[in-house]
Amino acid sequence: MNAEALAFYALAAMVLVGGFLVVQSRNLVHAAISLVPTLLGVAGLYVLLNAEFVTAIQILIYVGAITVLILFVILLTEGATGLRVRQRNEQVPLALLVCGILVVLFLVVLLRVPWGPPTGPMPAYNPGAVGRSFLMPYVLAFEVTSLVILASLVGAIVVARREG
Amino acid sequence: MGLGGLLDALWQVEFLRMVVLAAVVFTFLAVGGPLFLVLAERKISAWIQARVGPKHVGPHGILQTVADTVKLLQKESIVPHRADVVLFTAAPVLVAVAALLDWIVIPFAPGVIVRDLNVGILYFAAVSSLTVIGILTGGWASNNKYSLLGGLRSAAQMVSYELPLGFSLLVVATLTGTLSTVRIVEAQPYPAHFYPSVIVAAVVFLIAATAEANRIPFDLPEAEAELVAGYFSEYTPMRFALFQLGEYGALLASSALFTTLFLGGWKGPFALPGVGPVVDGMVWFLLKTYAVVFFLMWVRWTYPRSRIDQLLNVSWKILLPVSMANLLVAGVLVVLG
Amino acid sequence: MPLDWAYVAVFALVGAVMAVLPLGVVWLLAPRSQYAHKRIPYESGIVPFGEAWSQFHVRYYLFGLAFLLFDIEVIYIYPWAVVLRELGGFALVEMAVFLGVLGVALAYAWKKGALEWA
Amino acid sequence: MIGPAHYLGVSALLFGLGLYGVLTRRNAVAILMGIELMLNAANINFVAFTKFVDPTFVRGHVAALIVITLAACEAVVGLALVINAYRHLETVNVDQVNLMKG
Repeated sequence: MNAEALAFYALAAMVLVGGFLVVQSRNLVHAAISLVPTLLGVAGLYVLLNAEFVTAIQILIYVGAITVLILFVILLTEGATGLRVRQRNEQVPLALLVCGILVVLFLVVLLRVPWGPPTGPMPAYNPGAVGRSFLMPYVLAFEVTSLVILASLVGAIVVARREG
Repeated sequence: MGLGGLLDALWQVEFLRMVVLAAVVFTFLAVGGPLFLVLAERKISAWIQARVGPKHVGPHGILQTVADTVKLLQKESIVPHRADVVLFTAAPVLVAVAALLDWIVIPFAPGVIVRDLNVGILYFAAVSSLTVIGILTGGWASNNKYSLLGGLRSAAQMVSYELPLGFSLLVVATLTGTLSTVRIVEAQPYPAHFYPSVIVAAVVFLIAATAEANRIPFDLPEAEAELVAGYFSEYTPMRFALFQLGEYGALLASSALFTTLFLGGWKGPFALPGVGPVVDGMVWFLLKTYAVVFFLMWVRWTYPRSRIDQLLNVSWKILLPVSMANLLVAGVLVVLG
Repeated sequence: MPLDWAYVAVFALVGAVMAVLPLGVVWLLAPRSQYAHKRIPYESGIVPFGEAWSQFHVRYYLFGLAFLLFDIEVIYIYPWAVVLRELGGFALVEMAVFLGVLGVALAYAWKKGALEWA
Repeated sequence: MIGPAHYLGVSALLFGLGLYGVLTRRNAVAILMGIELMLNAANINFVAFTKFVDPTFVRGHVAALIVITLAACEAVVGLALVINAYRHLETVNVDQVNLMKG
């Protein structure tokens, strides 16, 4: 086992244990804080996949912004007072069955796929490669996302502020 | 196979280097951060307010913070009733670690940098944003209304100022065409570049960095008359000291980044005689960084505290639109050459 | 490149250990007294009532959402910044349109009073 | 040697965890956190495919970045709905929010 494998297994464990805590914690604040190691573990996997820019964005946006917003809302609504409330619905056995079958199916499929070599080398300078992609072939997606951001800002303000 | 067989020899050397460097930078952060800055702050505030300041421990009181640290080590550690002990401890550790991680991309002198990351300044913004989670967690885990309210206010303020700060970094990235801190320093004309958009970005950065470090006129989260001491009200000796380490560490890191982005980093007006480029660079770099810190302290002890609505207005209605426009101006400057 | 981030990981671990060490020293040196009133959360001398985690005003959320939506712009601006020199005027126009739309978003939030602390 | 199957395996397990959270949680914010886990699982796939299958234009990275953007937009709107529901109905448990049943 080399350093890469060691790092991979450590990060995978971090992601999965963190993810387990996110879905399992009764206390929602704990669940939200468990998102932090999970998302940082995913960022670590991106490092191993040579996606430096996505790694930094994952930390900045997912960990530093989305998690903060989720924590805000938990503190604004029920917080830990939800401890006295039942946190799960009646679908637990069914959900376990569905998720179990789905995961087994995924694993079977991906173990049977013959993985060939990649079609080319990774570009050397990652942020530059991403920038060229955004401004050349995917320029439409780039512009449309700004409209999506505008739309969700308008929607969220209208919904969150409506009184009465 | 034992662990020694798992990692080849080169990797072990590299790993040792990482651990030693981390320990060295942490020590620098603790000594150059709270240990020195708390003393400096007390001396400077005393000077501004025509007082004497600490003077009994050591000559001119320079050992005051050392004595304080020894005192803190012996103080009882109190965890509030029904607080969440694990998160209560993890929060200040996270804040301190985030401040430490900032330093990885700060170049002290030519070649003296922990790692010159490709995504340098973006990385800096990313790890600094982790502080917010530590503060929210600490405020919640204390099981105290004031702490939680202080934590929420602090978080609202920090996220509001993260945006103009991020845009200032983007202006520099646009003008230099790189995210690496080392290449940003190299690309800067010295003594300073006189692009108007750089000056605007520098001013915005300075205001936002003061707010990010929760300092007067932006220290609402710990407005003691309203909120006791803010998110760290319930924190006693060492956990409190870790928050202090995080706060002063972040202050020092912002000043260092300001030096790197706008003041030419390690470049000095003249080469010091008889020392190599490394020592020369480090001397100039530290001089400039501490000058920025001094400036921020001067502001802190000169201005009164503002109200939270004023503070958020400054960020959202002045700094953010200005920096968005400024970014476009920078883009035009780059395209026109 | 992954080596850079290995430094980040090791720094985080070493930093956490070095931050916890003084807590161990405190645990060894500091006195401990069992005295229940000492652990009551400090609320200016009044005995606390109710939960600390009661609800707060929605305005925190409004600032949170505006922050998040303006923060994700950097995903697009950083790559743009590093290739602007190479792609020139076309890229500049693209970014002007992008920032124009977001300027509209800011103006909307401003006009709707989502940026007021009230 | 760590290959594509390793990353996709982690991603499949994470997706399963997220789906389980979505299906069984009653609290709307907790459901949202489950969705975030599933989106992250998808992103691991995108980035892994970029390295192991097709690095042209780093398409997978672009997709992952757009997914992150949309995740943020979705979280903002979803949480606004949660806050609105909480204010009107004083609950954020989705099985109690059933005004449409009439």
